[in-house]
Amino acid sequence: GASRQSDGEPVVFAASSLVDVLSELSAAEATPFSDVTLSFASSASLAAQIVDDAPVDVFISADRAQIERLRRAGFSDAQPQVVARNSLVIAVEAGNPLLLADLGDLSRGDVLVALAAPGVPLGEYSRGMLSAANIEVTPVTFEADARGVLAKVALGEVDAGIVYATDAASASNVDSVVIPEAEAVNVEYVALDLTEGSGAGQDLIEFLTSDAGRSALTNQGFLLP
Amino acid sequence: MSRQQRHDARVPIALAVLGWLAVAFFVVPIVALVIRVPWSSLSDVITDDATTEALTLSVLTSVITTVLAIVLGVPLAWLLARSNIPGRQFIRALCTLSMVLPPVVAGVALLASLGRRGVVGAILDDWFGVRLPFPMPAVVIAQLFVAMPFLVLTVESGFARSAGTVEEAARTLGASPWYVFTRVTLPATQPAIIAGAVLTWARALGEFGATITFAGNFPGTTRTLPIATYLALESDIDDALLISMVMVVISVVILVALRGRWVGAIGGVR
Amino acid sequence: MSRQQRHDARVPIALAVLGWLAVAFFVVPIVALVIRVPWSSLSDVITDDATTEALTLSVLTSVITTVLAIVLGVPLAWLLARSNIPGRQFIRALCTLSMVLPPVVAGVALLASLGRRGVVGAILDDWFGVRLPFPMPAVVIAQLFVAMPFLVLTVESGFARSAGTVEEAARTLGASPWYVFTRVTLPATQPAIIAGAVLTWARALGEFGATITFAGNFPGTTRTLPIATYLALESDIDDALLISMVMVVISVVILVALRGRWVGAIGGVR
Amino acid sequence: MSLSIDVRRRIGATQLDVQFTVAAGETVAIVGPNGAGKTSLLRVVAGLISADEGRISWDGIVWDDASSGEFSPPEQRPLAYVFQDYALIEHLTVGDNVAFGLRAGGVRRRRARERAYEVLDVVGGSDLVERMPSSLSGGEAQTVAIARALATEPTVMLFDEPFAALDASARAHARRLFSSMRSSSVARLIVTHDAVEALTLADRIVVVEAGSVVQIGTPSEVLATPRSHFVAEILGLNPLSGQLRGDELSLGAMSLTVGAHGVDDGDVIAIVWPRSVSLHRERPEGSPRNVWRTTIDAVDRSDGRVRVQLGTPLPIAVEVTPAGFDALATEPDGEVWASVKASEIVVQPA
Amino acid sequence: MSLSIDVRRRIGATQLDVQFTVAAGETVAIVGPNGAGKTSLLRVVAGLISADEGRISWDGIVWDDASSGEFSPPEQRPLAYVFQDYALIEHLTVGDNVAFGLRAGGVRRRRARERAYEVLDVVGGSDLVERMPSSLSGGEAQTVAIARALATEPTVMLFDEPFAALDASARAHARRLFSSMRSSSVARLIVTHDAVEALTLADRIVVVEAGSVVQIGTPSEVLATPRSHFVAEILGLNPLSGQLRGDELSLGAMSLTVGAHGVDDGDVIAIVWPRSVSLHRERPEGSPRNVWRTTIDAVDRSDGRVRVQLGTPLPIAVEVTPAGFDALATEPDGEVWASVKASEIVVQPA
Ligand SMILES: Nc1ncnc2c1ncn2[C@@H]1O[C@H](COP(=O)(O)OP(=O)(O)OP(=O)(O)O)[C@@H](O)[C@H]1O
Ligand SMILES: Nc1ncnc2c1ncn2[C@@H]1O[C@H](COP(=O)(O)OP(=O)(O)OP(=O)(O)O)[C@@H](O)[C@H]1O
Ligand SMILES: [Mg+2]
Ligand SMILES: [Mg+2]
Repeated sequence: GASRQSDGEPVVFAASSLVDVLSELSAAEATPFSDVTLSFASSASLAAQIVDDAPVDVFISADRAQIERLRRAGFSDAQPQVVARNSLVIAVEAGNPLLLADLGDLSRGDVLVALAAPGVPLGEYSRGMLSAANIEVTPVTFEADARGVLAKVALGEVDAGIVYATDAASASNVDSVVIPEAEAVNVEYVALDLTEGSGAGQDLIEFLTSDAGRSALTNQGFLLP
Repeated sequence: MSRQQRHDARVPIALAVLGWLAVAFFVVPIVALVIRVPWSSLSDVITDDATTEALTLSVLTSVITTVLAIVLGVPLAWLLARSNIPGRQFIRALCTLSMVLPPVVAGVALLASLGRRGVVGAILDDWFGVRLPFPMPAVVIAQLFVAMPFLVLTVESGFARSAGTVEEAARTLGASPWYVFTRVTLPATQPAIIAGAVLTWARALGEFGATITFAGNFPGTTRTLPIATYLALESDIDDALLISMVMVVISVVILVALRGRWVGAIGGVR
Repeated sequence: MSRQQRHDARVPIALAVLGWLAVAFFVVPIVALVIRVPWSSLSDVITDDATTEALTLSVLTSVITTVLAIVLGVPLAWLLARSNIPGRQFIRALCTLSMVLPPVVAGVALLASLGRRGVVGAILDDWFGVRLPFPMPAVVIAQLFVAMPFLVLTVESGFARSAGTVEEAARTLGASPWYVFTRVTLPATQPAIIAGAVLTWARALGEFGATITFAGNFPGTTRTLPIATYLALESDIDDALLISMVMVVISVVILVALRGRWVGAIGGVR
Repeated sequence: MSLSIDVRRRIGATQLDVQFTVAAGETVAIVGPNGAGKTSLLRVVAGLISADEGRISWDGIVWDDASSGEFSPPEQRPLAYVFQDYALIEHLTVGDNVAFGLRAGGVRRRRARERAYEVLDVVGGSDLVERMPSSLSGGEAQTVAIARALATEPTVMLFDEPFAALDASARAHARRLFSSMRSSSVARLIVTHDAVEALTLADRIVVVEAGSVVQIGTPSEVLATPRSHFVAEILGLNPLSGQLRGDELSLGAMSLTVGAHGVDDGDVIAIVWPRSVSLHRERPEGSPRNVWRTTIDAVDRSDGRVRVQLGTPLPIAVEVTPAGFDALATEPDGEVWASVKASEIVVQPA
Repeated sequence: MSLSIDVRRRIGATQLDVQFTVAAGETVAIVGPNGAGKTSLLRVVAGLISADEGRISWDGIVWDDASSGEFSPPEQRPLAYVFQDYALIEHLTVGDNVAFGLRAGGVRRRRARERAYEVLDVVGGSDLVERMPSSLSGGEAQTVAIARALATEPTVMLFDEPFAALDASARAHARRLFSSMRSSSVARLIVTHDAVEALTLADRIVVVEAGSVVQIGTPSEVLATPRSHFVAEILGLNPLSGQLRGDELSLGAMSLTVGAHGVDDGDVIAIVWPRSVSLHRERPEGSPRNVWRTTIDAVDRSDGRVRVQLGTPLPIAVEVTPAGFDALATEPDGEVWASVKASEIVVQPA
């Protein structure tokens, strides 16, 4: 296709779970992100906009499948780069009143559980983890994303839910129960340079993998690739 | 007849131009969408049990919501339009707020009141063991909360044009206020009620944010078609478009059938 | 006067009971929400530039949308209600479809038509160099697409109750169809137009899915308050509730002020 | 049994203030100028508006009592009301309009339909039964409105200009119908602008002007001593405002001598009956003391009578026989002599 | 200049079929029973509905021609229309209603207001100028409707029962106003149920029955030879349907001898003027050949005349002098002798 490059400020499309970290970077001075325009939405929405020729330099997806689709459709020849990783935790009400300790507690009869829906990335990760651990969980609801699960937990509507570690960390009224089974889950944030190697996009991606970028990411609870 | 109609229907040109522009504005995206949809995989989607389940649930809940909205909303509109209750303006604003709230926030408001920890919900839970969120009635409640204001405002504007001395005449003929309301006022307001019901139904059918927040998403009980569409969007936009097309077709059929029947008879060309 | 009002305003009991039930249904969640909101951090949120930016954008775009909806929607409603255009039922259904579509799908439809690769968008781009999506006008288009049908249906129901011989009388006094439309028909339909405008405005103000899909999410140009709420929800639900409260307050103010002025004079108690 | 009305009520700028009773079986005609408050009076009696002060009762049952706050809404008053603007229910057929009161009163659909048809038949509207109100002509609509009011067999009837849109034959028919109800124990109030209607249909006439009752009396009483300009004018009489001093009535441009009377000097209204004035080609000799020269402004020949409008100095209407008029042999605008006997002029205090 | 009307048009079950012209300066009254099609006729002329067949033109300019398809919409016809139901614009004040036509015609607001005030003043409604239509009494609303039609100074005027709701004095005032416009070059069509109005205001009378014109003529022509039951009835005459054989008119229950006439034997309508019938206590001797015994069914004394309704065998209305009536000294329901001269009975083909 035509040049993906935006006309003025560089534009970054990012999965909405990166809101806090990228906003912080763009608010700070003298980083390549300080004069970047950020647009957050679900990875799928952003991909749809890119397919419609949206002016964008870098796309950071929470879902490798979206990146692959774009590459297959010929939107970029650049190599996708993993910039951050995330983990899964059990989100529980602040203070963990039901004293949930491990993944197995989710199948307790007195525990109402929310999971992300099959088909959305978080749902697929959760399902994979539970089936690997051979734990049968019957949730009361399949939420569309981590926000949904977290909101249900935060409002006390369910007792527990499986979410990304970063989301659980940033939410108030919610505590995380770290689960060892999550180690096996590989949640990756993949960045794709859409500027056809002109440099601007690559600079941004490189900054994220630099020390400054890495410390910002780890501050928000992300894991490094 | 034909010559008369030609004359009487003379449309001011400015009106016609703007009106047809509006038609184009609506039709072009719909056509583009229809072109865009990968119809070849239609059969996969509509034979999928999950889709039909969601479709059934959506139609069922949106119809129940519409009926409840009429039952509750018409009296409310009447109170707002015709009675002297104090603070009418304020009550009207409160009752239309849910329309302005982002649907997710509307869902949060419902949880905060009717949820397990909610003001009313906690009482229901403690006293009667009733938990509203998650089962199917919660879907109806969520839809009702965001969609009923559309009916209320439309019907209120209908009541505002009063039936004048006709209602008085009915009273002098011995009709009680209730009889007058059902036999004179309601029929005279029918076009507005139908319009309001269609709006409410449409809004309820497309409702997503409040539903998933308040009622969650469970196949068969709370996964409506919009939720299914949204989830499909996360993985495959083509599937999502196909699912939404099912909804479009059903809506067109219902809208054409319904409006043709009920409104055509009253409104239409004089 | 007071005694008369007491008598004339006698409300059939059934109506009053249902009406007040409806009021409670709306008010309880709102109150619960207000209680739930962490007001202590309100000042942080409303002094945040991002919030005020989003607020300004939301108010601006929703008002522009409402004005455009009136300009285009009233003529369309007139065509549907009063003219003899062939296939009225079908056109009406097409023009109300966008109301039923899940907003995200509506956004996709807009992209498919007015996007850079879209049926019409590509022509606009090639011929005039106009690219619609993403800058602010795209927000208005997205809002218009999903919100205008509310006005169209409401106003159509208003036109359906014709002004009868009054319009004929105006014609015999030498008034052109256009003059009759503006001076007789429109004023007689005013309650319905105002109701429709309020509905459209409310729907536009809360619009999220179609906007983020078609117009994207750019601070200052396309990030409206509902989108800001959505992003805030990502990090902290309390922030999201606070942001939406800003919207609630503004809406209440506008609804109370507006309805009191315009509708009170026409409708209200006879 | 009687309907007792004693009401004060503010209507816009008009203060309605009336007091009279209507006995069961009696017909009272309410006459008065446009905007006098006739329709408002019926609305108070019907309970569509309440009295600011005063009391309305029927057969001892209080309908409206401003001092005690008692008030029966319209549907609890056993009355029927024919509205000046018909007020037919647009979405119901003519038959259903007429049956409406019966249905509201709990009569079964089939029975109500039958009765509606009967009543429509009586008023001559049975072929309209399936029609919608919007397709009716003016007179047809009024006929239906009358039928609707009669269908419920009320005990108090309020008719607001019920025959205004009817043609001569329908009007005669409706009047006959109205008169035939006289024997029943129904109290009837009829507002009308038609003097003949008032005089022939009513047992008593109530004259309302600017919200207040200026005269109540039987038709012959009102005819004999019309107590206001308006009444005289509506009756086709010639009311003259002037000043009386003894026998002498001064009317500005001229004066007349009046016969025996018991009225004090001062402002008076004098009535000159059209028939009591004679016209002459030459100045008449003999008895009439009141003779003046005048012009003929307009001539109206209808129904075998000739009605002549005189010009200055006394612009009154007079009625003469065709033969008498032809004998004058004047052109329109021609000059004639007019005379009236002093004993034929009635004076009463203004 | 004239308004030429030649129209066929289906209205519900009625087929409207009329043809006549109205000259500039002329007033034509349209009379006919309820539902005859009078309002529909005005609507066709106004262009609110179009003719199925035929042609309407004013001063040579075609307004509606079914064969060529030419059609001017109402606003392009220089006419004014007073609607039977007033059709005031509810959301405009009285003043703005009256000014509406001027404003629509491009007159500036201030000038239109002034003119509206003037016209309202002429019809006697200037104190209503700031009022809203919904607060007007029936007569006030009609007054405003008349003012609104007059304000634009149209050249064709269509009035549909314009005085029905007016009181006697307002009606007289409006009639005078109407007559005073006679000299102008305006063509006027007025629908009325009031015989006096038709006879006094109109230059010609068009009688419409069941959609068709049954008679056109000057008031005196129509008076002299009313061509239908309806016309006779509206005029207060006694139309009798019967069969003529030579001098002998058989009326079912009895027969009368008629005077010289040029009518063929067969079905006829005979007119008996109320004044031409005499009543007697005893069987009269002498000339009248038509004498019969009958009863008095109803008596109506008003305006110095006595109108008596006779019973079988010939239920007609007669008019006698009060003196003559008192001389009868009968009770109501009493028996009397009636007589009528053969020469006073007019016959014409049915
Ligand atoms: N809602 C109102 N607001 C202000 N004035 C009103 C209202 N309704 C009636 N009036 C005035 O009160 C007076 C009495 O009105 P009403 O209708 O009783 O007259 P009416 O005697 O029936 O006259 P008409 O013979 O013309 O029908 C009129 O002057 C009228 O203009
Ligand atoms: N829309 C309609 N549909 C069916 N019939 C109609 C319609 N409009 C009028 N008519 C009928 O056509 C006939 C003529 O009506 P029109 O109003 O012209 O009568 P009119 O002579 O003005 O009577 P009136 O003296 O009662 O006002 C009536 O019988 C009426 O019922
Ligand atoms: Mg009145
Ligand atoms: Mg008519």
